Amino acid sequence: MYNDIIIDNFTNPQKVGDIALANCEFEIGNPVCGDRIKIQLMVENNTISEARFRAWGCATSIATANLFCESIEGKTTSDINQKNDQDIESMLGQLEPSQHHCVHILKELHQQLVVQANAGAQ
Amino acid sequence: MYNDIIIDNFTNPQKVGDIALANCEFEIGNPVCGDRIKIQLMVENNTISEARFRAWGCATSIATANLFCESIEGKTTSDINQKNDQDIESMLGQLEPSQHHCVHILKELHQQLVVQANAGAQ
Amino acid sequence: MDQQHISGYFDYNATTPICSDVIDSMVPAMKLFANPSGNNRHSQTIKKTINEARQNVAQLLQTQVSNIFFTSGGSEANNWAIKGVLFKHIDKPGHIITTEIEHASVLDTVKYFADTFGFEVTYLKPKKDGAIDVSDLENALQDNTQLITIMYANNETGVIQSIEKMATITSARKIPFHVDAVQLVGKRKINVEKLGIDYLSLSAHKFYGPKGVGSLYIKDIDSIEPLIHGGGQEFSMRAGTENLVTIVGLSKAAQRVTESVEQWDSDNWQCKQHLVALLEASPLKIKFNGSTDYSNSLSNTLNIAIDGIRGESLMLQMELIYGFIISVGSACSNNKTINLSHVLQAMNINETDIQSSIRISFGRFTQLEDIEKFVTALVSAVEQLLAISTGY
Amino acid sequence: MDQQHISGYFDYNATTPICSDVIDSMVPAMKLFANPSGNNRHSQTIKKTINEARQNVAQLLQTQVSNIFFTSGGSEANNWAIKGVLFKHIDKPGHIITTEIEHASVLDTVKYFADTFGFEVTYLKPKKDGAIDVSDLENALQDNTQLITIMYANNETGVIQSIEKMATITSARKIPFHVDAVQLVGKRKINVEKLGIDYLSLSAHKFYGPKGVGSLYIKDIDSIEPLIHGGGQEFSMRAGTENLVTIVGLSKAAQRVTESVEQWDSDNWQCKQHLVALLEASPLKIKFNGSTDYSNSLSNTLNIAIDGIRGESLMLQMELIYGFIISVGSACSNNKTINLSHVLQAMNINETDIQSSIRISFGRFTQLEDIEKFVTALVSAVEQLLAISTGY
Ligand SMILES: Cc1ncc(COP(=O)(O)O)c(C=O)c1O
Ligand SMILES: Cc1ncc(COP(=O)(O)O)c(C=O)c1O
Repeated sequence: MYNDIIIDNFTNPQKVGDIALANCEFEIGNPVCGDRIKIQLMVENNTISEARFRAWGCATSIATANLFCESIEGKTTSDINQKNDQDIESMLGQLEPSQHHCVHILKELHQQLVVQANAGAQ
Repeated sequence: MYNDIIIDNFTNPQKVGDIALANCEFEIGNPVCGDRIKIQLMVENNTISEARFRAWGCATSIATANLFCESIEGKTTSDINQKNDQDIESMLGQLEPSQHHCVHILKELHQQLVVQANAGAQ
Repeated sequence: MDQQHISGYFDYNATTPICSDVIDSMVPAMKLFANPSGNNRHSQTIKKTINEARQNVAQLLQTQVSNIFFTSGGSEANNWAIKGVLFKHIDKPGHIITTEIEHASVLDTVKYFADTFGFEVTYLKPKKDGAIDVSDLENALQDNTQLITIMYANNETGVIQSIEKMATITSARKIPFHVDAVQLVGKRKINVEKLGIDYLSLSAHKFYGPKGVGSLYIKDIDSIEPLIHGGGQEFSMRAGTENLVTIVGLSKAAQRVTESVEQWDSDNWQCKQHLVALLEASPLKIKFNGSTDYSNSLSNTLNIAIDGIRGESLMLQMELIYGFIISVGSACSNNKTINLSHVLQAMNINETDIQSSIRISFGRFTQLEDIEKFVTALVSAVEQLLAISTGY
Repeated sequence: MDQQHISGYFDYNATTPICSDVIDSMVPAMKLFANPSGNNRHSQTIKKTINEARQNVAQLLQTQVSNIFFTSGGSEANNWAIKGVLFKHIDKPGHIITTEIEHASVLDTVKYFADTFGFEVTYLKPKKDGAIDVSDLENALQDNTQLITIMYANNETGVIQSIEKMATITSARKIPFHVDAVQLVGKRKINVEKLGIDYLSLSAHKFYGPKGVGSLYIKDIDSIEPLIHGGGQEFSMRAGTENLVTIVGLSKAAQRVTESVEQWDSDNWQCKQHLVALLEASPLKIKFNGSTDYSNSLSNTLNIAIDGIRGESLMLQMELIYGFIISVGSACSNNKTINLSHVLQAMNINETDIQSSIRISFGRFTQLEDIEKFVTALVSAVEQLLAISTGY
């Protein structure tokens, strides 16, 4: 079923919204499942000062998006870059097989963040 | 299962025994089922003054033998001869299919009685 | 789930709250421990109890006790009917007719006969409203059609099929007709003999009885083989020491249905009309999946697509924040694929609508005011989800 | 049957008195009404309950939860094992080995495959002591043997087969081996993995649990097809909404067996030794049907022929006059034929002895003094019957 991490992030998502002056923005989607997530960030001195999301999808993907934003606020892109696959997987807690696609979503959010942040830095 | 007529006649058979001076006696057996019943009678003036049985067999056949003896004591052979199949069948009450062979036993007892009594009378 | 949560339960088609009369009947039955097949007087008591249960189920369907056989539920009853008829033809596999919207216990069993034994299958497709055209059934008949299996009411949409009309055709052609009535029994009255079908499945937990017990109605026992061979139970048609406790529960539940199904149905219909009216008056953008009128759908079921949200998220939102239990038309499944309802797909509903579909099903413990609270919660939950997805 | 009659109950192999712990566990389960296959938190509770039950049964057999599948009892488990394996060979029917002394749910199912699908069957015959010679099994093996199904302990005689030795042979030849352990579970310890067999059936009502629920142990799920196709229940191997109430009962009963089977067995063995000694010291002329020693027979079962009486009459006498419930080796049946126990016949016991045979089976609620009262009653009852038949 849904673990507490998923439930908390889904029922009370603190990071829903838009950042008018976002200087970093990316979207990911899962063509099969149909989940879609848009992330907007305010990055200052390589540090993510603000992160917001919009999402359409299953409860676990919405929770994943919120968890992602929560976890990166206040972090530098290199902090985030240091996370390995295992670190990322463990963020979501124990998942049912049907929720595993959200691990991929979370990995992809991290990858996109690094790509976009680096692109912005160049 | 066993109806009350069967139960009463089986658990408390009043007519078990031998008649030392019996003037009428016959046996029937069911070769398949293995039930065996021996009847001894004292017949006086065409009236059955005493009837006793011995039996080896299933509970229903023992009950049948007892019921038969109970029912004929004090009766004349012509009383008994007047009973039709329906009268005889109804004596045993409601039976399970596996007890139906005792209807045949009871009929045979009646037939034998009439045959033997007539034979004795000649 | 305890009784205080019943007002938030809108998933009666999945299973129903067990009725307290049924519980009360089951408790003493737990202590009756003789073997029903035994020869002693205690066994006798149990045989009588089982026979009373059979009588109550027979009465529910308006048929004779000799036509009622207990099973471990709707799935076994469906398997039994299909396998019991088709194994008689295993040396000469023929043709089966069913529909695209059956329950898994029918679809998987039919597929087993197609894949393993080479039977040919025609899957009838419903119209947009969820109903199978009777003429489609008529056109599908072949000389070698050995079995027709069609559900009475669909678990997801509540749509009711024209079983009576179909039975006129099948009985004229003497083709065995099995009807999965698991969702109809307890919601509408049934006269199975008048209906003219050959087999009918029912399951107690769909009408306030215990789970894991049901029945198969069999018109002619010579037409079918046992699924579970062995001892003399169930007139030698279904081996196994009887599940006495839940058979007693089924018995009581059946009795209640016979007494009250019309009242329950009329109460449900009031609730459904109120629900539809409230939804239509709400800001939600809604499409109804399948018929919603009285004669073509169950009075307790409504399946709707809500624009802009994902059913699965809405279901969780409704449960966690508002305490309402509903069901969905699609769910994530393993391997990144999505599990779209085969029923809604068969009705040609598009993928986005299926993903935003929910099933609302209620029952005899649902009050009109529960319906009102439900719609209020639904509107808020959808608004919250829409707020999260704004921009998409 | 209420508790005060338990001391007169000597028919534990037919069914056992349900244990009060088991009843207590089932009562709250009756109110858990969510669908175990659902997606809400109430369903979660039920899934957990079912999983705990699976764990308790796994522990009882000393195996893993993934090898345990719930069924509606021993008959379904036997049917499933046999049909599930043999339907995989339906296009090339081969050879089955079983014994003459199996339960009807095995014999009838095997016969079905022989009669309907042309499988060849070898029926192993027991020796006079009721045991199958392991070498007979070995000699019966054919290249096309597709299934062996042999019971662990016989319900009528209590005789235990050398399953472990047999399994050495079958597993070396990789021939699927099913064991009907319905009568052994709850009476002796089992380590199913060490035993090395492929399938094992058990039934809760034989070990103080409810009727209508059991399990099949399956070593490798790819080796067998479902008997009941459909939904995803039981790892997609057995469709049907679970019979929660009785599964919870099975769970508790299994737990008790795991804790106490050795104690129960040693108590039973004491009772049996006492019973044998009293019978031998009595005026009754007795023959023992099958082994009576500890390692070759169940500690709770004794099958005897009593000279000069008919078992069926004795059974009724014992019940009606003395309040003791026993079972018999033969009974009258329809159409004037006699129903002789197929088990005793297979052991070459003559017809008269079979007709005078009774089965005495007791269990964990039987006291030594109940044994004494039982023998006293038996002696009187036999005397009464002998008095009726004197002269024959
Ligand atoms: C040896 C044996 N196998 C199978 C069964 C059938 O089990 P159930 O009564 O649960 O169907 C029984 C009990 O009757 C039995 O004694
Ligand atoms: C239409 C239909 N058929 C069959 C079943 C299966 O019944 P059971 O849950 O008793 O196995 C269900 C319920 O899940 C159903 O809705």
